[in-house]
Amino acid sequence: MNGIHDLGGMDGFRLKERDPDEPLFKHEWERLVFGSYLALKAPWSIDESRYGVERIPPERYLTMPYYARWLYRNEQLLIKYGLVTAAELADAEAVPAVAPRAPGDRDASRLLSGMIVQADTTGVMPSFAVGDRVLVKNEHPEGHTRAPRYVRGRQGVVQRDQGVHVFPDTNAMGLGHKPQHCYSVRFNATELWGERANPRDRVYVDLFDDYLEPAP
Amino acid sequence: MNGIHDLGGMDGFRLKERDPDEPLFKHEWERLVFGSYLALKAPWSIDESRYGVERIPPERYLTMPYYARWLYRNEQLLIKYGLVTAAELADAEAVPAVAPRAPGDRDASRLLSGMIVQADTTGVMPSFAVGDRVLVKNEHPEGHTRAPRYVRGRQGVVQRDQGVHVFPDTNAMGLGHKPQHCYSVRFNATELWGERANPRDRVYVDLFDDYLEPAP
Amino acid sequence: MDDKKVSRREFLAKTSAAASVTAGATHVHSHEAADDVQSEYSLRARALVSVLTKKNLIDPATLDQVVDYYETKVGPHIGARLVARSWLDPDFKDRLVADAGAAAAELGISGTLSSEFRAVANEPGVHNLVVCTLCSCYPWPLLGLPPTWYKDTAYRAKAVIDPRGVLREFGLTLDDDVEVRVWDSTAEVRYMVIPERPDHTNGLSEEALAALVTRDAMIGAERVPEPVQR
Amino acid sequence: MDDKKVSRREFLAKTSAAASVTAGATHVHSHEAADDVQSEYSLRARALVSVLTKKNLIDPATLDQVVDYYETKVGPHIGARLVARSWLDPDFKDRLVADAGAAAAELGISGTLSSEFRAVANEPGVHNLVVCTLCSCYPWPLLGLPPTWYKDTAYRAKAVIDPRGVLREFGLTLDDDVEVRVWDSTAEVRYMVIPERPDHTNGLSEEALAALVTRDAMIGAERVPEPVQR
Repeated sequence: MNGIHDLGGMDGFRLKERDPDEPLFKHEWERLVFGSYLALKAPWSIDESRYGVERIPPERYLTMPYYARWLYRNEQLLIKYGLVTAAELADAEAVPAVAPRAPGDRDASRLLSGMIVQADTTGVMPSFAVGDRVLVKNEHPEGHTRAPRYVRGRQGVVQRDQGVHVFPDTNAMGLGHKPQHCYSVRFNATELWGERANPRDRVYVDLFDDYLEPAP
Repeated sequence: MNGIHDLGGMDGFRLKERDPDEPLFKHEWERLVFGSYLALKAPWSIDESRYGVERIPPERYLTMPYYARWLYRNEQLLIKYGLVTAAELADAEAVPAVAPRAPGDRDASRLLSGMIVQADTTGVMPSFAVGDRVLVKNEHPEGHTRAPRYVRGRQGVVQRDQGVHVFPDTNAMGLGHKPQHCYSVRFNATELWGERANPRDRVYVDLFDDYLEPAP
Repeated sequence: MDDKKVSRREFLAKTSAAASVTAGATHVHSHEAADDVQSEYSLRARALVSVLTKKNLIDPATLDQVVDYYETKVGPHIGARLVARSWLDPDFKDRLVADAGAAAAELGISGTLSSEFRAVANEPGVHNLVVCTLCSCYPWPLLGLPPTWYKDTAYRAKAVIDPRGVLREFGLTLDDDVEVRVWDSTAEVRYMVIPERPDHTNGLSEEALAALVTRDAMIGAERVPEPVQR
Repeated sequence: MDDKKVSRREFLAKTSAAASVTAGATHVHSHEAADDVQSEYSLRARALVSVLTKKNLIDPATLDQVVDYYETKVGPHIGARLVARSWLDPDFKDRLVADAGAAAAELGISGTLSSEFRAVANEPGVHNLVVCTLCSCYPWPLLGLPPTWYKDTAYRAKAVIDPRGVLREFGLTLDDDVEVRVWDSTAEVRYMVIPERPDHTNGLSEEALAALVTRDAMIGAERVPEPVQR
């Protein structure tokens, strides 16, 4: 979707100051949102999780602090998958506790990896090789995609083959893994931004096979 | 600028209901904002006036009601041109009244036209003719522009010459009228939006000579 | 990860259902409705008018006249006259399509000198829709001030990428083989739509026909309704 | 209309000065700061954790361990070790650039199996900057959780179109003839920058070098500062 999250190239925002001493979590609720999400064995993929954030209404997206977006997404996905109900969230006191089961996997370093599906690479061939000139298709899918608007219709050069990965556009929508090669594509900044850019500058974007076609 | 105002093609917003009986102004302050702006003999052009709205910070732009954007813009431009000060707006009571001058032009139908500069068309030749295939340059100026992002880098056909007009990109920035031809350019919806569009559909956009080059 | 195939339509339906269930619970603030925000705008607007008046930058009588002009003199009834006339007089329709400002001037309609105006005609197999994606450009002298939905972000965002979806939400489902023409008002040219004349209007006077023409039909957001049967 | 020429830079400076003058007067609401918003988030977060716990969907001990892991175990000190080692051992640097995950594993750093990691090296005439325009992708196992400015809309918007302007605001003005390489983390590959080794660091140990390396330098937002003279 051409969502508000697709911010690359937008003007008018003001940079936040860098604070080398800021805490990871400014408020206790942020800690709870982060920790509970990672502690959960979520039945959805990281792609659907990102799509959940993207569908926050634009005017709210821009005013929400970072972890408020997570909170919104977590609520929506838990409800969608039937793990909790809106009524339960509205009246948590009234929810009865079930007897605790055996504790799960507590290796924090591994919790996140469960959401990233390792693709089945069997027989998946690359359409492009390092050095190929490619054109990013000008597609505007209604669902999740990881081809930002600012590269669509623009030409670049394949700089590295990043291997085979699950395709976010289908995986986020429950439409299958569709494993395929992903490439680091190098764009001249002037190809993306015209005269505004310094001709020396380059932007590297990781793009999936399905986003690309040979440059004409 | 690639501002938040450049909304064409964005997903995630929800349409407002159509209300055939809504009043022109829902609140008295809206009436005041509208009326005072039109009653003013503004020293700026309509282009600079639009640019004033575009520079509202994005997160505020999306949450502001329509006439609140006008109010913000009016305050900013009046201050920029030295007609009022922020201090005066903050304490209007303290501002002394000057003796009234003779009443100005009260023909309401003509008030707005003062902001639209009629271009000097002498010797301004069109670069394109009806039927020409054109490419919208992929430029991303920092200042005001009326070439929406969704047509940049895309190809269309000149459908009508709209005559000579002042160039908004320079006029809004105080950089001159730069009068030039403006064209109605017809785009296939699929050229703009790919597979998402119905192949029968067309989008017509009025684009200035400087935005265009011959299609390759 | 469950790899079961779900159709995109089903998926979208499910997720938007979930969203609406919690819309109440999770919506932190509705700005436009908040009274304190309205009162802040009100204070600022009053201060602005007061300062402009005291400094003699505006004449309050002009302010009132301007508002009165748009509230009572200009409005969709003007465009409706043009449409009704065009239904009765094919030559007038041709002139309206060629140069809407000049055609309006024929009927004594003023205020069309500063911009150019174009009327685009619906016909069998062609539907026109007007938008201003960048701000809120609209043919004021012909239709008055634009409605809220037209100025709203959602319409500006969707009209160019999904005009059929917009029209569907507005209650008008077009066949796939109708050509939709969207007009994005990006320069000093203003557009209005000449809607199709409804059936069962034979013998109606120009005035009676004009009374049928809605504002939204002249933007392309709906068809002109059939006259009510008595 | 005054047609006097004003340079674009002058114009922008003037208008932004005007904007800052009224910023206080015209700013209706600062959401993030508002206490009632924080308390609404807090209520919702507590309700969420309570329901998940009661329904045995999370183990509260796991929640604590996860938070503790990111607050105390993982952080920029890991990336700093890799950078310091790469400054001392050119072969290691080659391996780090080729496959940062594998190079990290050599030093016993875990958590790098699920994604791919790339280290991109600054050098004379080349400056690298990492961003995620679409969300907030970041090499957690190497640098910990990202700072607020990195996740913020403004950085995500500007880094790709105006990296030099971003760096200037951050205090680093690059010569026009330096090549800026921006890395947008749009897939499951995560990037970190190997900054240039500062002068006057000869003879420092790997530990002492690592202590110089800042988080922001490993994103490309700044240079590694010279060691403080004693």
